[in-house]
Amino acid sequence: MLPLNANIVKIVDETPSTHTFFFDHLFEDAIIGQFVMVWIRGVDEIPMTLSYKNAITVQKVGDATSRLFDLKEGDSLGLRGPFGKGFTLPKEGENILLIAGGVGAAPLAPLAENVFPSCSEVTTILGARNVNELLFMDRFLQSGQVYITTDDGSAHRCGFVTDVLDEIDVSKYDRIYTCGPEMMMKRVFGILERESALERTEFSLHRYFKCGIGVCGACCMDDAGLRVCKDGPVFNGKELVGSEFGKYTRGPSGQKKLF
Amino acid sequence: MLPLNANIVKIVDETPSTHTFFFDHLFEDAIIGQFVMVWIRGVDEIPMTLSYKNAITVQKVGDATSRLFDLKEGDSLGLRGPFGKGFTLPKEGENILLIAGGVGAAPLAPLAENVFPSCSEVTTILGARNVNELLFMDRFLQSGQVYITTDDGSAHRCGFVTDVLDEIDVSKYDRIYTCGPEMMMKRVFGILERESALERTEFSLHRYFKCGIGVCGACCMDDAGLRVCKDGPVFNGKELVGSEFGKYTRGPSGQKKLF
Amino acid sequence: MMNITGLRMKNPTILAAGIMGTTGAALIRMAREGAGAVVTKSIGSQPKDGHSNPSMVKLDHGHLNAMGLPNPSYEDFLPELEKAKHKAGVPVIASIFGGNADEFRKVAEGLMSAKPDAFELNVSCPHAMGYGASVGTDPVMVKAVTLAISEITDIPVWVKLTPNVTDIVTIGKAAQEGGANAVVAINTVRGMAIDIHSGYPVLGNRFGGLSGEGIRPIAVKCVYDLHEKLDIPIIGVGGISTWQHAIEMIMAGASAVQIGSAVYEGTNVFSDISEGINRFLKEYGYTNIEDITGIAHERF
Amino acid sequence: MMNITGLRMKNPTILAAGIMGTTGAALIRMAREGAGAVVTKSIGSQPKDGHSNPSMVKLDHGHLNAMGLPNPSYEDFLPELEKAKHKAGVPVIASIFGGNADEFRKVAEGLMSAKPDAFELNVSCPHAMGYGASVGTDPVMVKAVTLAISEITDIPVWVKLTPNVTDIVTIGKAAQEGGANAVVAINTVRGMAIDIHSGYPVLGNRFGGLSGEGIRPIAVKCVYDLHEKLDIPIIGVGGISTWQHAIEMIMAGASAVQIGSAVYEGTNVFSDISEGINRFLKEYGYTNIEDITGIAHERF
Ligand SMILES: Cc1cc2nc3c(=O)[nH]c(=O)nc-3n(C[C@H](O)[C@H](O)[C@H](O)COP(=O)(O)OP(=O)(O)OC[C@H]3O[C@@H](n4cnc5c(N)ncnc54)[C@H](O)[C@@H]3O)c2cc1C
Ligand SMILES: Cc1cc2nc3c(=O)[nH]c(=O)nc-3n(C[C@H](O)[C@H](O)[C@H](O)COP(=O)(O)OP(=O)(O)OC[C@H]3O[C@@H](n4cnc5c(N)ncnc54)[C@H](O)[C@@H]3O)c2cc1C
Ligand SMILES: Cc1cc2nc3c(=O)[nH]c(=O)nc-3n(C[C@H](O)[C@H](O)[C@H](O)COP(=O)(O)O)c2cc1C
Ligand SMILES: Cc1cc2nc3c(=O)[nH]c(=O)nc-3n(C[C@H](O)[C@H](O)[C@H](O)COP(=O)(O)O)c2cc1C
Ligand code: FES
Ligand code: FES
Repeated sequence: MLPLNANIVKIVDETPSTHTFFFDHLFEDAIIGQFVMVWIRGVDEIPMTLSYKNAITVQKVGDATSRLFDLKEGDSLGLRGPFGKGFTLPKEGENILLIAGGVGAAPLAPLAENVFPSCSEVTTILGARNVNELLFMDRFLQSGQVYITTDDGSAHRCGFVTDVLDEIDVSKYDRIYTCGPEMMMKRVFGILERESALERTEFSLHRYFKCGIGVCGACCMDDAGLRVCKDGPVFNGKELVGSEFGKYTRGPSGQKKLF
Repeated sequence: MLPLNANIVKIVDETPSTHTFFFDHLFEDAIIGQFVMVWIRGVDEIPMTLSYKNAITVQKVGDATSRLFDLKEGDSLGLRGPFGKGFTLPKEGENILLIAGGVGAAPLAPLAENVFPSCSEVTTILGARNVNELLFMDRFLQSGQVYITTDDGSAHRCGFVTDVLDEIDVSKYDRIYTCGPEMMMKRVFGILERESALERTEFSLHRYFKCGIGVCGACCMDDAGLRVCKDGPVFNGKELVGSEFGKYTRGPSGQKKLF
Repeated sequence: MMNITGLRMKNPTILAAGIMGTTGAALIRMAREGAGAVVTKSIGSQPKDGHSNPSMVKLDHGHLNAMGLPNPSYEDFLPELEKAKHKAGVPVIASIFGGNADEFRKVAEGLMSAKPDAFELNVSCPHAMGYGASVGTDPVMVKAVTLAISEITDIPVWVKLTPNVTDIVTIGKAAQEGGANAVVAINTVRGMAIDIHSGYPVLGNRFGGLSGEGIRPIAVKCVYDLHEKLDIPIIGVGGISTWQHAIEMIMAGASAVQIGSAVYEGTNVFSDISEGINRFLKEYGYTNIEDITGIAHERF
Repeated sequence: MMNITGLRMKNPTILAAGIMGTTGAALIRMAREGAGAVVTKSIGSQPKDGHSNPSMVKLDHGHLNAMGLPNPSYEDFLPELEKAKHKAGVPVIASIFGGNADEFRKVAEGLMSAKPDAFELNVSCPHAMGYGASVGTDPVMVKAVTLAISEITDIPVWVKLTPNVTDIVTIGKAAQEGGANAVVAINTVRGMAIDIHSGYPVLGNRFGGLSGEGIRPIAVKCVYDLHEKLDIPIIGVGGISTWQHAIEMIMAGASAVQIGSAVYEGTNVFSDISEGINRFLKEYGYTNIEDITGIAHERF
């Protein structure tokens, strides 16, 4: 399918570095955790999680995201998707734990909202660089308890999400979901592996995407050759054991970059 | 769609010049009067009416039909279709008249069988060169009264179907259907026009087909540009008024041939 | 009203050559169905029956055909052309073919008395030995043939190009140098299908030309490249069956479009497409088709 | 077991170049999914990021891509190739590209230590300036490049051809004369799609190559023509997604088939197709694939 044309109907400044772009197209059947390829015409096409059925929440990091930030309400984008494998939704009455770092809150906030009515408990560990960068705190708060950490201590606890994770009783959670910078998730992975909780955990990953539809192989991870764009971006913790996750990634040419 | 492969499961010698080829494929949804393109591989592809949902009845006239006659049970054919517009079926309780000449009985015999249970009366005028060439007489007889004419008088009445048509009371028939050599149908047309019965009559026509699917224009009739393969082969009598019908036809090159 | 090489057209949809173009009556019918102009079946100097059947089959994503340029010769076609000219009410373009400049000239002269609105030179049919693409893959021949016709007539000369070449622009330029008033791109793409039950190639001619849906991206690219380098208008053809397709082709650089295989879906395709184009122009605030012709070239 | 230019394959389905071929792990995975052999992503002498995104989009009847030969250079790819060779358990063919014979030679030499089972020379990518089809449309270049590689290696050399030429047979012959052990046909067909909302060409590179369903009739015709005139085996590729498609390609003249875009539908495509081929052979009373390779040429 060619990119569909979506008009930006509203832009919300979530934090100094992240904006949410609402468009006039609803991805009705999208599964939480799936992504769309966002075409900023004349610039690039980049993957973005749906943070709402009709929005993406973007952190400004480079060329394409900066050009996205230049767009105004009324401007348009090309969108292809939704693509990939989303989160496995919990069963009724389960306790769930969300671990979000930075813009990694984007796929987890809709998850929190979605599971809140049916789950017993929804706990979130939300981390950010500083107090201003805490993303979707309100959406998590409405769904349950939220532990907050900031790298610089500007709000609540100074430190990392893993500091909280280390202290809470992981065994009480039926399912755990995490998304954030790979170094953060690597540490989360370490803790959950130790706690034998990997099987109950889903990680939303990030690799360089070209096709986005599982053909070109650009996003394949060692050692199983899993495609992040198609077999992921959400993976069960067990799938990541012995993989390149947390060790290295590949750039557009396929060259390895160590973390 | 590419030609489907059909195996010939039975060959019935209907008359010295016509054989029926039954194949292992049932055109379930075919409307009576529709045709298939019959591909005799390595030779030609020619249009043939379905004389049963799983058979064609072929008169040997030239190259392709002769090669068809060489085929044995177990041999295979390519078939595309069903194509074109078939007959409009009568309403319950109507009186119908069928006028068949030669191999023109092929589309009318299944029609007779089909309408027999629901129609008040099914009358057939069946004409052929000679007694041996009378096609599907049994199928017509089982459905109602049959008037028979032979060109040479070898059976029943010597003469043409139009001789019978001239004598019977056409006004009692709610619908009339005819298929046969164009010169025969032209005379039928003349009588029915005189009797103001054209509107109640459907003619199954024959023109040279190339594509068979309404694109190439090879089978177009003057003056309306009607495509026999797509808008026909069955036409209402009114559609033929002022047309080339009965006057001329065109060969494969598009050159006109007068009747 | 638009103006394509001097032809005044009420809309940019043109019936493509070889589609419903064997008789005057069929051409008139397509004009009534909404075509802005109609092109005849390609006509040659001798009657030709064409290749044996199957001559056209539907594939999943288009059609494959090898008609083999069946035509009754220009002599027999003349009354059909006269009739079409008389009653179509839209420009009637005579598509002609020949094996060399002389044969092209003979056919053109033979049809001149019927006053076609333009000639379209078929140097692009991919399955007619000695004709069509046999001429149209050689820029020298294309220029010579185009010149031969432009010299003897004042009506516009369109040259229909084959995509089955390493570089269509070279061929387009040759046509332009020969005096073409427009190029038409593209004719069908060489293709073949095999019946796996028997091993037989499906077409009577064994191979043929691909048309319809599947070839649109190829046609769009050809039109885009031609628009980049030519000064004369380009008429886009290949796989257009909706107004969106037509807009895409126009944005690539087409001044008008031709529609062939999509007639399979229904003869209303011309009116559907031209109405859709009008709605699009209105909705996006454009005044006419020229506003969007080739705009893809300006988007960076 | 079949034998293609000396490579022993358990089935005739080969992963096409540029599909799941960026890493050793991905190649190993495709071998486990049932591919009879795997071809790597095309590798060059320098790291290349490729064209900007969108680099591949799905169309109604296939895919359009312009990856732009992204690759980490032969130096960085060497460990991936070694890994694939070590664990794939099927022949691993290294696809390589360069702008001239020297560059090709450099890349081949650089990968030699990993002992690929064959080299596939990419002289056919339609959207890589100075590479791919820029080389592969010129028979002199094709022969020179092929010669340069055949001279320095004992492993089979396959040459992958572009359909975007006036006559693919000339190019195929040039490869054969240069010492190619097989030709692979076809790479993608030049194509383009435009976003009508904005007028922008959809691909980052503006145009690209068409693959998948829609190009199969084009590929079948190319393979048929090559089979008619060449003495070396032909590997058929283009639009194969079912076993019926594979049989069609083999009947046109292919000794084996490659599968690219159909991986989109699922990685089980290799096992599905090879099982389907076996069922077909059995049902129709053939013993092996050679029995049907090119039989369309014998049907008249
Ligand atoms: C499945 C998935 C979901 C994502 N969801 C979000 C989201 O919801 N919000 C958000 O802000 N970011 C998200 N990202 C990350 C986002 O795609 C990158 O931040 C963005 O591509 C940066 O583009 P740029 O041109 O601004 O940066 P650049 O300067 O081009 O690059 C900066 C970094 O961005 C990443 N990047 C660039 N291009 C791509 C690409 N084509 N594919 C993957 N990564 C790329 C690379 O890591 C690169 O090093 C997601 C990534 C993936 C894979
Ligand atoms: C809609 C339709 C239904 C038909 N149904 C039957 C039927 O049920 N039984 C039957 O015996 N015949 C039927 N015919 C006629 C049949 O198609 C021809 O008899 C057959 O094509 C002759 O082929 P040939 O090669 O043997 O003869 P040729 O020697 O090639 O030609 C003899 C005559 O057959 C006709 N013919 C040849 N090729 C074609 C073609 N491609 N399209 C149309 N006519 C052609 C021409 O009138 C020609 O003059 C039907 C024709 C049409 C149009
Ligand atoms: C059945 C058929 C017959 C054709 N005959 C001709 C012809 O006589 N002359 C010509 O220039 N092109 C001919 N063409 C090519 C079409 O005019 C057109 O270029 C091609 O089909 C691509 O357009 P489409 O995809 O809209 O069909 C023919 C195409 C078809 C399908
Ligand atoms: C995403 C993508 C990347 C490709 N990359 C290469 C490549 O690096 N080298 C090459 O020779 N062919 C490449 N090709 C062409 C394929 O190998 C194949 O020839 C073509 O896609 C036709 O086959 P298909 O229809 O099965 O996809 C690529 C094709 C696609 C779709
Ligand atoms: S980005 Fe192409 S396979 Fe994932
Ligand atoms: S045979 Fe082609 S339109 Fe009827």
